[in-house]
Amino acid sequence: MIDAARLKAMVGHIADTIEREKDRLCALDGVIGDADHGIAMSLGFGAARDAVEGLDETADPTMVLNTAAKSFLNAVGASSGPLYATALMRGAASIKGKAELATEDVVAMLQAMAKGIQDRGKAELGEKTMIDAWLPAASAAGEAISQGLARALSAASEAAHAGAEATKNMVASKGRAERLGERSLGHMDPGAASAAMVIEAMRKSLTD
Amino acid sequence: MIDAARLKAMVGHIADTIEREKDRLCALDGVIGDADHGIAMSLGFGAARDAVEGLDETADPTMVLNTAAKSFLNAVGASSGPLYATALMRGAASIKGKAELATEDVVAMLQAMAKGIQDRGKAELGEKTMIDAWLPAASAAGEAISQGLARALSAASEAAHAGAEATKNMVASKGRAERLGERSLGHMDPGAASAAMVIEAMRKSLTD
Amino acid sequence: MQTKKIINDGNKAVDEMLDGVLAAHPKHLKRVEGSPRSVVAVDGPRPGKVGIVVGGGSGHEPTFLGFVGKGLADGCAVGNVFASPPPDPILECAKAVDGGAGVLFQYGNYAGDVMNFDMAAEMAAMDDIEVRTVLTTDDVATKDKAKRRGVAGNFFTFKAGGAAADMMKSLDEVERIVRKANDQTFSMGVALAPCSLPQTRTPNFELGPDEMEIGMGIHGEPGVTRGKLKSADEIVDDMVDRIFAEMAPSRGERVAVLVNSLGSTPLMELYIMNRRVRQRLDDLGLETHATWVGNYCTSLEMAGASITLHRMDGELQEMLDRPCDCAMFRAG
Amino acid sequence: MQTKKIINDGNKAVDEMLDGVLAAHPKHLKRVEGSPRSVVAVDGPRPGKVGIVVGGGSGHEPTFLGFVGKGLADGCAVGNVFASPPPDPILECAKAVDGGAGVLFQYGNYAGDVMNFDMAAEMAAMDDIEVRTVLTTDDVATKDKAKRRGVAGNFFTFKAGGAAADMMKSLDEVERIVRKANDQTFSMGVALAPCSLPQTRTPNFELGPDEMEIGMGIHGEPGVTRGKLKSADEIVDDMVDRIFAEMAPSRGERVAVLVNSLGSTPLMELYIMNRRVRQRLDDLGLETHATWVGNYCTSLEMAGASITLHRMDGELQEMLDRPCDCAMFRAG
Ligand SMILES: Nc1ncnc2c1ncn2[C@@H]1O[C@H](COP(=O)(O)OP(=O)(O)O)[C@@H](O)[C@H]1O
Ligand SMILES: Nc1ncnc2c1ncn2[C@@H]1O[C@H](COP(=O)(O)OP(=O)(O)O)[C@@H](O)[C@H]1O
Ligand SMILES: [Mg+2]
Ligand SMILES: [Mg+2]
Ligand SMILES: [Mg+2]
Ligand SMILES: [Mg+2]
Repeated sequence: MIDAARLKAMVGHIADTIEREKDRLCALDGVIGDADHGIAMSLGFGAARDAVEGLDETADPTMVLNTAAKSFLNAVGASSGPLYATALMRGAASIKGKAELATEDVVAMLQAMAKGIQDRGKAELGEKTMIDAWLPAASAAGEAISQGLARALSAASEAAHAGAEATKNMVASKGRAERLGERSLGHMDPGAASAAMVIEAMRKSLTD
Repeated sequence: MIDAARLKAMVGHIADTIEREKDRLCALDGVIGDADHGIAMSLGFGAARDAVEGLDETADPTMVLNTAAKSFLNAVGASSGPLYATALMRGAASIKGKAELATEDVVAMLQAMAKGIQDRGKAELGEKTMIDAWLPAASAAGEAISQGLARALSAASEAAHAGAEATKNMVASKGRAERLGERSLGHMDPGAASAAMVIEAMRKSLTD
Repeated sequence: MQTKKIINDGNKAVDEMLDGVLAAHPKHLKRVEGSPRSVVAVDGPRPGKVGIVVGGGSGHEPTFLGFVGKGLADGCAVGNVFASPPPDPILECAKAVDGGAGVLFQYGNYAGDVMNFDMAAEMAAMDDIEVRTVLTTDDVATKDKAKRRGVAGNFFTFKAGGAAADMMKSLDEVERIVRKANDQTFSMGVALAPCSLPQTRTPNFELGPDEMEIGMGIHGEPGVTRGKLKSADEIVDDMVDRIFAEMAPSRGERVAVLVNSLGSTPLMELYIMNRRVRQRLDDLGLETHATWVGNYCTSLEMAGASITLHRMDGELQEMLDRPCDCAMFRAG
Repeated sequence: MQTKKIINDGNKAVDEMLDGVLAAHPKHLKRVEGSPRSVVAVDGPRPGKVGIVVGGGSGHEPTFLGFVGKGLADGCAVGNVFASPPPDPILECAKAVDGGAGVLFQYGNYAGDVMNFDMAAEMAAMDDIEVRTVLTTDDVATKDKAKRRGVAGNFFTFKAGGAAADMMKSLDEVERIVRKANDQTFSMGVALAPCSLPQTRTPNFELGPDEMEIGMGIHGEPGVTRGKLKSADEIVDDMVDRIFAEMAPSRGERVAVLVNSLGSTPLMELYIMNRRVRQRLDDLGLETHATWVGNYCTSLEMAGASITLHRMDGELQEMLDRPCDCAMFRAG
């Protein structure tokens, strides 16, 4: 049963995962960006975890995600801030009024999150951003929805990882790496790498 | 026969010697000072060489040393500038009116140079400065004067080297290293090291 | 081995820096109450005046904070190191400096800054504050002017906006002038050694012990060419040639010059560069109206420098020459 | 491997820097004709005014050159890197700024500077120019006040001399005030990484990758203690404790603060230091009248910083507050 408490735990689990991988994300960002992506993500999800932990029993799932969104944004700014804040707010809106989430709700939430990132950042597939992990993940979850939550989220996580991997062969045309042109080839996009971690952490926390 | 031409050659020979040892002198100065002694000495004697080479036939020994003094000073400043400029000017004054220098004249010149450095810098023996090479050299030359120029200058050069070596066991109380106190122990004074080179170059050039 | 920094906790570096800034400059700067990352000019914002809000990531000091003061920026939103501030402190600045004549947002063109400032602009609109935005796009390392990064050229675009607003011009006018200033601002950088973030304390890129990179961004983003370190004159020529190619200057035109350290390149080297810059300008028959040399837009302790040329007509020159008095900069 | 610098020929670095300085600051600085290493203020020297001549080795920019201008120094003799200028350019400065009321030489206390400036003073006396000298001796790394090196504290002693002379005080008075300013100026430095001379391009001292040295001089002369790099607050506390021990401040006294980069330590770290400095001053009940933070007395690209405290009575405060307008500094 996925309720507000599970979503709080999910936020915490994402935060722990990112904290562990922070240095790797900074190193990836160092190659084609400004070396701070791990810091931004860990500050953001760290703040989100602290904020949702502070919520009392009455908070519903929407409130959990909205709280996470606001605290992430205020702790971070940067690119990740608006992108993840929008993702989380859209996720929150997609489950409005629900105390418990069914498989369809979780998948809708994931899709709303991906859509939020795209609306905020205006990136298309293939531009070497976190969108290259989030969009395939959202589609894969949708396609696997009839096989249950665990399969849907596994499919999402696998697609996110494959998408992140695929950014190595892309030339950046959004974000800080945009001006590198061909020099961005061969390197994984840090935002896509962290997206795959976030989605896998969601899967693990919501289905294990 | 030591005339103006030989003195010009002597200045050139000192310049060449210092040029070769420049890095070592900077390294010595790096330990207890500001790492520029080799630069100062090479700029100074380089400028002196260029200036005396530009003198015509009519220049007498005094003019050679005075020219060297002025050009050294203007090229360098620092501590070495006033000290060596004074040394060279006093050397010049000590041989005033002479077209050729006898052994006594050369020794008097060397002693006048040492005295000039002491008058300018007010350092005493044992304060870990170039004085610890120059004063023993001047005394040794005086004591060996009856044995001829070559022996007098050899004695000076040996005394200068011994004096430089001895600065390792001195605590600085003049110049930039003065504030180090005990921490200056164990390190040769760069000015004493270069003084030994200068005196040996004088010996070689005036007696070989 | 971690890089050496005089800091306490890396995560607190920005807030502790701000405490030190506010302690040092009480005559120029104050915090917006309840919004510790929003700093406004003590003397500057006033009724009827367009408010100028600047901001961006920390680590570029004196950009952006140092340009807050009378005759220049009215407010500054302070982000984490190399990270745009979030919308909230930007919005609080906009509210604090709004004099009823609208607010201009000025900042460098980076995806993160654009998203955060745009969100703040939307929120300000809901509070009935009219906000316009002009991005600084001066870094000619990118071909397409609209996509260029904002680097040291902020100096000239902020100065133009600050002066125009100080002259009580309308929001339309201030915006027009800043756009013109930005169109006439061209920068190029060179990096010799990396910086490191207070949190990672790891060099944020690698460069061989005898290498330099032309065109590197002020966050260490890769540039246009990497090669052996050349002489000052060769480096300046390479940079100036790239600037001229975009700027296409003509004999008799007036320019202002900024030779800027990325952090650890000292004034001696900058002035040696400026000597060559001036020779190149003189050779082309350009008139150098004013020159600034020093730390204006840094990248933590990165080694390297940038050159910015700002071409002026009479109006832009008037903006540049107008007095201003900021926490870390004064002119006029 | 050579250290990285943006220079041409190391032996020409100082003259090329000067060319760049003169090109950048024509409104403030000019060369004395026939004496390229003598720089004087365009606006400053005038009949009846005591002339202030400063100077020393290059590599500390903006010290000394940057403090030439109206209300501060009238002339500056420029030496080679870390080397006192010779007497000639000092003498030419003295002649150029002499307004008939005498000239004050102000510089840091180093054997080489003393010898060269004293020679210049003797030569000036032969030209019937009365010269007095006040050495800056602010570096508390040395116990005996008279033997102390002159470091960033020049900022305050020069400012006092420049203001007193600008007020048309007599040579006696200017000298008295500068001596008082120097008596009330206390500095302490910390080095994190070495600089290198343009000619050698070799680090001029060695420091372990996790080490710092408290009390190191601005030419890399050894300091008082070496140890593991500590936190900003611990470093500042160590430095401030040493300063307080010499200064013996009392509750209610007024001080000015200078937190200075040795070259490559960026503003972020300096302001973090300043935060702690202010805490310490507040804790003692001292009144902080003014604070400067930035590159004021550097050591090429050395990493590290210094803290200077300047205790003021009413007269010294008047000197500090008096406006001045220099090539690289403005106040008041
Ligand atoms: N317009 C965009 N749309 C989607 N993702 C973006 C966009 N711009 C940047 N990103 C993502 O943000 C990541 C960088 O995030 P981060 O390092 O936190 O921000 P910044 O670039 O401001 O330092 C990139 O790797 C990329 O995946
Ligand atoms: N007062 C003095 N008398 C004699 N020699 C001195 C005196 N002060 C300094 N020196 C000598 O000068 C040397 C340093 O010269 P140099 O490095 O050229 O000058 P600076 O110390 O100005 O950098 C010292 O090693 C010392 O031998
Ligand atoms: Mg980044
Ligand atoms: Mg030396
Ligand atoms: Mg960033
Ligand atoms: Mg020296």
